[in-house]
Amino acid sequence: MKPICDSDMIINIGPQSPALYGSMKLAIKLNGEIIKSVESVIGYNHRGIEKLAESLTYLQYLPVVNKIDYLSGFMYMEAYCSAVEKLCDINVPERAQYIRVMLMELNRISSHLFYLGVYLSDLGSKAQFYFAFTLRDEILHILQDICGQKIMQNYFVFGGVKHDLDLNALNKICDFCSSFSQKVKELENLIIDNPAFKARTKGLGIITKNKALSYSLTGANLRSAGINLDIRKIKPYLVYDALEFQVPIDDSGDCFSRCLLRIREMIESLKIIRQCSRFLIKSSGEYKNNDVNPLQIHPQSNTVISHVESPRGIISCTIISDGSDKPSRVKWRTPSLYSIQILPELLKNRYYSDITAIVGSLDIVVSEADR
Amino acid sequence: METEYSQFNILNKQTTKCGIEKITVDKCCFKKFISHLKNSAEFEANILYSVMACDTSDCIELNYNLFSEKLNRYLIITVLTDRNNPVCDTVTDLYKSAAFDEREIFDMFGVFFEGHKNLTRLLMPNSSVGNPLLKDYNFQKERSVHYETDL
Amino acid sequence: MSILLKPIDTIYNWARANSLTPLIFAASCCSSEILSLSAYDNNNIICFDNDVTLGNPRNADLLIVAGAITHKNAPVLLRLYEQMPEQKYVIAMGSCACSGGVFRHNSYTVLGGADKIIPVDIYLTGCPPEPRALQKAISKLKDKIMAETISMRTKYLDSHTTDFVLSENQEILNSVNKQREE
Amino acid sequence: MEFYLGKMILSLNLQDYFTFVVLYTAEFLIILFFLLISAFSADYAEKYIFSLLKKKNLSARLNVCNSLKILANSFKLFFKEIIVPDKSVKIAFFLAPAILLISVLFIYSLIPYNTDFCVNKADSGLVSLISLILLFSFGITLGGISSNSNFSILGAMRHCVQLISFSVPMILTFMGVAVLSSSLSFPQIVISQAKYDILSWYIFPSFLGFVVFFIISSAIVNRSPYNFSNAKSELADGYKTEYSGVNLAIINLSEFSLFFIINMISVILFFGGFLSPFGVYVADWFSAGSFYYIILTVEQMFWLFAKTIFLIFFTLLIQTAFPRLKPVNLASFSWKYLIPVSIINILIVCVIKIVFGGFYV
Repeated sequence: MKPICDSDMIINIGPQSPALYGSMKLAIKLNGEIIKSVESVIGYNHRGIEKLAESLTYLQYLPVVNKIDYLSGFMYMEAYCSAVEKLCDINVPERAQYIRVMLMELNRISSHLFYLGVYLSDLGSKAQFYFAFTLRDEILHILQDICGQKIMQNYFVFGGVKHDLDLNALNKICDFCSSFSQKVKELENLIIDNPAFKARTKGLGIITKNKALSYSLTGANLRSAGINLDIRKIKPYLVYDALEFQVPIDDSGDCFSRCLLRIREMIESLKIIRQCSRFLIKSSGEYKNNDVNPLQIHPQSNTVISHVESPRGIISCTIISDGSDKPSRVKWRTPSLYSIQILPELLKNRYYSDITAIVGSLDIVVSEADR
Repeated sequence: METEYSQFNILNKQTTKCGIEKITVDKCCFKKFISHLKNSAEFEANILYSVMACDTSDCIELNYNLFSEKLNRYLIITVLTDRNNPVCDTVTDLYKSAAFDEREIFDMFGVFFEGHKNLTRLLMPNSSVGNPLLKDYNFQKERSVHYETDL
Repeated sequence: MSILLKPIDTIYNWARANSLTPLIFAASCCSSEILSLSAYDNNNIICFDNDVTLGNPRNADLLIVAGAITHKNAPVLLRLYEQMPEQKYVIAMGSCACSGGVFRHNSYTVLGGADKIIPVDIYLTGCPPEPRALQKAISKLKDKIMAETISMRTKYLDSHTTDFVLSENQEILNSVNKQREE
Repeated sequence: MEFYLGKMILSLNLQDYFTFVVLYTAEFLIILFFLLISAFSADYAEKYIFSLLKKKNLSARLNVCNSLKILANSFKLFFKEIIVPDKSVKIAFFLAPAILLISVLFIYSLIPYNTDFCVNKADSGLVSLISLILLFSFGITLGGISSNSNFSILGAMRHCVQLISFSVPMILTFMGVAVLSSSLSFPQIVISQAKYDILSWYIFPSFLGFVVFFIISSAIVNRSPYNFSNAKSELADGYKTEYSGVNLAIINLSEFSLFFIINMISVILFFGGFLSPFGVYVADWFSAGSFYYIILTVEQMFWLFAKTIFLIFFTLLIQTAFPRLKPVNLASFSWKYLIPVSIINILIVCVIKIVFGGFYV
């Protein structure tokens, strides 16, 4: 039997741990309940997606893209499609742009709901988990009606979307918006006004401005530290400059504010969806650039970068082409990779029971970091 | 801008298709150049977005994607390293986010970063052989299974 | 003899089929579908234990492999399988766990299906399969359990050891054994 | 139990010995039956609450068959392979589940189910209850430390923190009840609440005591929001991580039944135990006789179980909606708030006992 006290205890959380939904290892050195040092090991789910691009054509690579992150498939599709569109000078019709924006925002809401549910269930409370997942399922069923798949939607193509949205689907989305605005308030009451949740998360895992910038955090993790950086505002892609929405921002930088910001973001996304659906019901037009033949894409040798604001931060896709029908190199910038890096600093000298509160609040998807 | 940066031995300067400046710097003074960009008022590059490596036929190209949050400016610094003996200076002391990026490039391309504190493989198992993202990586030869003792 | 064993078999199989406790080997997409199954399955299919977690290998008798098996991941999967007490069952969920899926093509990390490491009872394809499909797969597994008899228990256990599977892939077996000796 | 041992030694002639064996076996079986019933019903109640929270239209609501799930699970675990960790302390590893089960069985023997049926009518009921609860905690700690896993050791350590936090306020609340009833034996505590029916329940004079006991009761049984020692998302299964097979079945069974019994004890201490809240029984309509006694027994058991299940419902509702707290939170909360409140409770109870002495028998 080991002696209990005196020496440091090394405890490995993961690679398959009940606390982390994904395979990541945290090797933790404990002294009693206090964490002395943390080392994070990733790569258990490395599937070689970047290398895969070199042996597939531009179109063949498209369905692989959304498997990088299972919670925000649309964002990755958009990043890849817009990079290829820049490469080949394809322009996207306005209606297709609105459809893309609307679906991406729906995806953002579903991803945040997943985050809230899993975070609260990690902390040990289940009512919120069931509530959030029931709501998420409604969104996924709408997406399934539109695209034919629940999670891995291959709906975006170069120069538009695969097929047009019909009025039936739009009505469903409108119905969802009206019911969701009420339910998100309920969810906010369940989470934000919960005294035990406040006790667990307030003042915990504080990320300062400089630390956030130096670790290259993006998305809500950065915005909770008081820096207003949103690609949708500073470098608008698609039709985001024509839409009205705010970027919620907070300056406390703790776990509580990270959770709060994501709930606020859902409300802003709802605004965008409403505007888009209003436009789509009124107008009609091409949903796809018909000049494009996706089977024959032969761009000249060039380098393009596209940025997309995903639920977890900024995704960027860099494509280097060499004149053939296959990309020479595709590089993905995935925000979760940078969130994992900050963990050792946040967890040091904290209690062991703070691990779930801190790791959960950063919204890490390990398969996204591993690629 | 050119007059000011003349001391840094800039090899090439171009604008890419989507309107991003790309500056190629000599290997010896690129770190000085990046720290200059980080501290100068003209370009406060306070975020290192990502570090990307690319295997061209004669050299390994490292792209440092810098971003200035205040000025909303985006810049790519390119460094070329020798393909047979790829060595480069680390930037982890300037940007902490570079630590994982550099480990990944060490893993995938075999570029050795001088001054990096923990330069081990990031994504592949420690016992694996070869650098998979190099163009001449042989699938059949180096695909044999190696298991780590430490899970 | 078989007439005498029949009532025992019925009770034994009923107890095992109706209390399948899962251990989830979560790597990627499919784990989110398992979570959403646990969110609206009213404990009818498997014991999710009300805590929404991946489970504990000592307690589990059903291993759901969800996600691609990579070289870094494979020893973890093998160890989890060996930590589970006998009698255990395995469901390979999703294309990645069945065969390697889209990643198998010319890949330097993805090993292929889960059946290269551990014996698999039920293959469930789809990318990712829906929660209802998982429900169907588990009910198929229940049928399989109900058809077993207690007299064939030892024979069954032999066919569910990893050596049985790995004999095809002697290379992996050797390296794993070497690792165990160290 | 010393009560019985003494009786045994006194009457060692053969004929009596035989009857005693039959009697004790019967009593043991009855207790075991109650233990199983309570474990199943606690599990069923928990599952029912969760099914309320889940999506309604997908599959049918919880049916009776699902309550048999825990039966199937226990039955299955008896046949499963028992894995013993290599470096564990073998004797302690196997002793721990036995200690848990024995301590729970002994607690069950203390409970008065109706006016007559109480296996162990010891005068020192409350004191033995305290020692048995501490024995249960000892079993958990022993099991955690002996199984040689870091998760288990952490779980056991956390349970020790929990033990330090809950035991003092628990004893202080018991003292309030002892003052009110002028007795330590459970049957006496229940009967002393009978005088003015619902008005003379101890919930009114020692309301603060009830609140304190309600809070710490979930800490005693390792349940949310104080489930640090088996926090799934942090420590896998905590102290029982390495247990499998029949050992695990015994641990689960004793945990569930302790959860039930703790609520039953708070019913006995504060809600008049098996007494009807209105002071009238259906059995009163019948003339005295064996039939009267049967009806009365059933009715009193009904009230005991009904009150307990009502209380369990509230406990579970709180458990679903609140995240888990930290071990540090419980310790500081206990020493800063619960102990002062329970001391104030004793003072209030003493004043009430002096002023309204005749109100309680």
